[in-house]
Amino acid sequence: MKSIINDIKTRFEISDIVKQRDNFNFLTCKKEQTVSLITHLKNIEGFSHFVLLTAVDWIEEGKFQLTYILNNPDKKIDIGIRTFIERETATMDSAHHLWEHVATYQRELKEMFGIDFPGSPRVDESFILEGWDDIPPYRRDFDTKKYSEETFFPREGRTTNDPTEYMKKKLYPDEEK
Amino acid sequence: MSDINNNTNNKEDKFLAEENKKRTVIGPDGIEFEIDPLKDYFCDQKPEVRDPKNKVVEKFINWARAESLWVLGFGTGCGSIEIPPLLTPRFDAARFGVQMRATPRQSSVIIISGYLAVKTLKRVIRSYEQMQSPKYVLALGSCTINGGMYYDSYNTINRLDYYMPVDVYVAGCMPRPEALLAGFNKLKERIKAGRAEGANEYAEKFDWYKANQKKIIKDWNMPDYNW
Amino acid sequence: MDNIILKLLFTLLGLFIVLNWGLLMSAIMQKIVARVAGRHGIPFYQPWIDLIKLYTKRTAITHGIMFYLGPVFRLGGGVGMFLFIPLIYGSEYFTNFSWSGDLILILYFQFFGMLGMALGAGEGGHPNSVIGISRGLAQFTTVEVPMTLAVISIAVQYQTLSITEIVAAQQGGILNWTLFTNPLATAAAMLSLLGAFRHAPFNLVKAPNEIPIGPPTEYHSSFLGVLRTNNAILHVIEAVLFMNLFFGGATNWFELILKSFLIYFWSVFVGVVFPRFRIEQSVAWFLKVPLVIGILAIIIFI
Amino acid sequence: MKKNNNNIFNWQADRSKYPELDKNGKPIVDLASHKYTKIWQGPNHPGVTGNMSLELTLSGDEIVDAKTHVGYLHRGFEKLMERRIYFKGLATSIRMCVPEADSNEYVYSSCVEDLANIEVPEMALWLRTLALEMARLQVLLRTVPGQASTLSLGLGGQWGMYIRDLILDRFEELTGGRVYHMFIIPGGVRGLLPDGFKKRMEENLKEVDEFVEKIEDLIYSNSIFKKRTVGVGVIDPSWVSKYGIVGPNARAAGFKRDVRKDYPYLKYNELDFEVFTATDSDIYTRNQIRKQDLITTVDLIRQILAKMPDKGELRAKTPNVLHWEIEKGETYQRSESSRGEYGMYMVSDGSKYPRRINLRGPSYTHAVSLLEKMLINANIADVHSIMVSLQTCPPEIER
Repeated sequence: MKSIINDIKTRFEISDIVKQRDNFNFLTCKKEQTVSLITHLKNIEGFSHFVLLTAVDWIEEGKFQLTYILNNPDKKIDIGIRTFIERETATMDSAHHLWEHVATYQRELKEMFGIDFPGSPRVDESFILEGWDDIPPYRRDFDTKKYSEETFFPREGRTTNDPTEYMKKKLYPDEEK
Repeated sequence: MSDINNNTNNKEDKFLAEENKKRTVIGPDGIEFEIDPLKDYFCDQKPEVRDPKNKVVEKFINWARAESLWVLGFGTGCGSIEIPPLLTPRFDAARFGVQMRATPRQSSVIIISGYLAVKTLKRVIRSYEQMQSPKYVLALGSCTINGGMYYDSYNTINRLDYYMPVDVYVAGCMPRPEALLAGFNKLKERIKAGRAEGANEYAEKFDWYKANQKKIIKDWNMPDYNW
Repeated sequence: MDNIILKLLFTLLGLFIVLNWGLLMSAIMQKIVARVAGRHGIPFYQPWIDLIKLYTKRTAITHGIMFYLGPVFRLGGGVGMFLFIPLIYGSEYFTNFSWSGDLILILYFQFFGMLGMALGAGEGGHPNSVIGISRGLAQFTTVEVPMTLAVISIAVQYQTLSITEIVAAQQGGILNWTLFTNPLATAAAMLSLLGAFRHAPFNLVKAPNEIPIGPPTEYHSSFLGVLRTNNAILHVIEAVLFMNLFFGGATNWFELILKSFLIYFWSVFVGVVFPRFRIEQSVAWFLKVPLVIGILAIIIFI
Repeated sequence: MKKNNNNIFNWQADRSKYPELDKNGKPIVDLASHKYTKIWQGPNHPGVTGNMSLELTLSGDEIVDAKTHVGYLHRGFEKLMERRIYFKGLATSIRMCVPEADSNEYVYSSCVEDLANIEVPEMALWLRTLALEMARLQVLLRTVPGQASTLSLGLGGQWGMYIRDLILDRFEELTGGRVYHMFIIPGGVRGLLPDGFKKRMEENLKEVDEFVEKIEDLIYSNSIFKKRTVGVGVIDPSWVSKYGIVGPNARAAGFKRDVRKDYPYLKYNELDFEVFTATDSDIYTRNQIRKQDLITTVDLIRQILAKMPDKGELRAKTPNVLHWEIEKGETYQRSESSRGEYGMYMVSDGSKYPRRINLRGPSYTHAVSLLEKMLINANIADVHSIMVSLQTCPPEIER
């Protein structure tokens, strides 16, 4: 694992290496180099199993984090590649040519986060939602509760308590925090 | 899909996709004709209220209807995991005249087994409308009553009775097969008492139901067929 | 004049008995299948309730004129077969309208219902029905081939095309049955019977997991009621046909019920432990073993 | 496709010219020509596993183009989890994949434990292993004979379902729930084994043993079953990495992939079991591999019950779950579900709520890109068998 990290350190601009477990490292890569880093890992280092691609919305910093997790089934090691893209112009290079199922992940991200992957097959087709006309729902600024209340006729009489607040009020009325 | 709701001025057309609007096409033999997809592809006939004619005969017929419940095999949510046990040796619903049918045309009961995503709701409504009256709806799980666990989800409905008339609710997450059997028994009681007139209710309040459905289903496209 | 009206009345009585026996038989078969699986199964009166319910549905929609006529043709095929088949040998009234060439007529009527269904299902417009009906016609054609060979074989054997005469020739002891005098023809016919009753492995016409549920996909309410009525009649009638041709006929109603039950049970018995063929496998199967047996059965008697 | 036109009974039409292919190898399908039929299977179709639909373009009985459509079960879990505190999220997260809820519980709990650096006590690890294996057993009792049910041999399925109910009884005894158990919680498990559990479990396992012998006769030596499944729905070994195939489907193609062996979690490194592989990679082989899994699982449950300590600590000490804040970090945890690698990716941002949760179910690739590829040139009669042999489960695709 260490030798692989050291090797790719010399070839690509990577930073923030976090050792999650013995056989699992996270690292951050620049947006431009990510696809070539994945290609390198797949072809040279034997990371032949693509586990997942997903996005995290860091709305405070105005960035999307894309996480690619790759797995080497022979050496039994995993690597997680983080890359940050601008939230405004959310586009990323497509990696659909490396594995067939990457296109599905990218289709989902386009729909749920609004991250565009130009060139990815069927990326503009709707995957999960149908006739959705609001902002992409997985973005942090989309309020699902408000949307649900406005759209789906909530049944009167249903109350929801935040357990923390509720227990505090009920059990420890005197306690400060 | 963003192009669906461009035409917001005309309220009627708000939810119409491009391919659902009236248009003229030229046939293979060169003759021009107008098609209205909503009329040609969809059933534009409103359901009618059909009241029972003879009270005594109706009572007997209702007994037959109650003892022969044909269930549409449409697993809409997680509740459908308890349908196979219901039909197998342990619970064996066939004893009570409950049988599964594969096509909505022949079924008289639709089980809404749990949460309904908007995309499924559209199919469920279509299936429900294809069923022949009298038809009954059995709603399973808390999600159909008030949203249950998914009360704050942007994609699942909260109350089923706004979109179709529900005869029996079976509460729980998830309801056990015994609860389902009890639900079937309750449904039978209702049918025998002549109170399960969901199809007539749907016909009476058709406009209200349709308005509710259209409020959340924004894409009324149906799949393209060439038959 | 009196005689013909009386005969007609008895024929209708026979039809009524056959219909009810068919419904009861289908319920018993379903119960047997359920018991093998470890279930109780439906109550024995379920088919009647289903029929009542179907005939009293409040609404029915139609897809066109052939959609109406499909079930009617199908029922016509079933009742037509019934009219020309002698039920009870030696009974004056329950021989129906059997005449000297009825065997050929019945073979024709077997196909008649299928064609009616094809027209109706085509008008219904659902692709599953169209796929189902094309499978059904393809399979039925090949089912008919060994069946026809077997019929020709026993026609040559008994030198007649009248079912009554064939039954008459088998009277006087169990060893006179075609089963023992012409075992090859019986084997060919019993194999083709599996296809005619369309239980597994030949249940690919309705194949619920593949093309739910084939030709009757769009049929509902009283249309389906007519189809189910016809099915009940047809199952008994086909069993009675085989009983008459190969198992010595019946001299009383009890014998008819017992023999038709056992003949129908044969197809259920095979069906419960076999999965389904694909259409090309089914066609190939019928063109192999049953066909060869059927040809052998003819060669022996020529 | 094999062409054996010499033998009239194995004759197959020469379909190499239909449909015509364009430059990219995609079929040119002109529906207006009436040469092709487009049919939709699902969501209301008994031959589709769960609530999803297939858009099939047929040329005769053969499929020339297939698309899967999902989203009928989308509940927006990954969004909802952002609004649930860590402990509350457990109840929501287990509903992501219905047939095997315990895998959800495990991956969620282990993600939380990994982020919060919690050490789970020994006894809890054993009980977790037991729950996971029982969950696998009940799924396999459904799917192994279920393969024959797709071909209308429902008898094995009916018997299997009965025994599955017995296993669910044991689950009820252990956890109180039939389908959703919420037994594995962040930090440990909820309870000990009830009295007499081992004895009753052993009785049930004996029934499973008998059942396996029965279906051996009923299904695996059935000539028509072989005819319908051998050589049908073949996964090429080169597709395994290309399409991200995991679990029994990869094992049937000759790849020894099992998370329990490769990345031992819980107590699997103390248990003695083998990972079976095969090379034929058709429906029959995949089903055989699953049957082998079933036997392994029965053996594993026996081993667990024998090796397990009687008493011990059930839960690690966790902070007050209502104020549980987990420091910033991210992790990915996997487990072997009955369908293959089942993983969860969790990001925390230091608050009470998880920042993001993403579930990687095996069906995500099996039912979308792989199924679309496998259905091309398949016969319409085999669609359901192929889907069941991949063991696709729609709720984990769209979540």
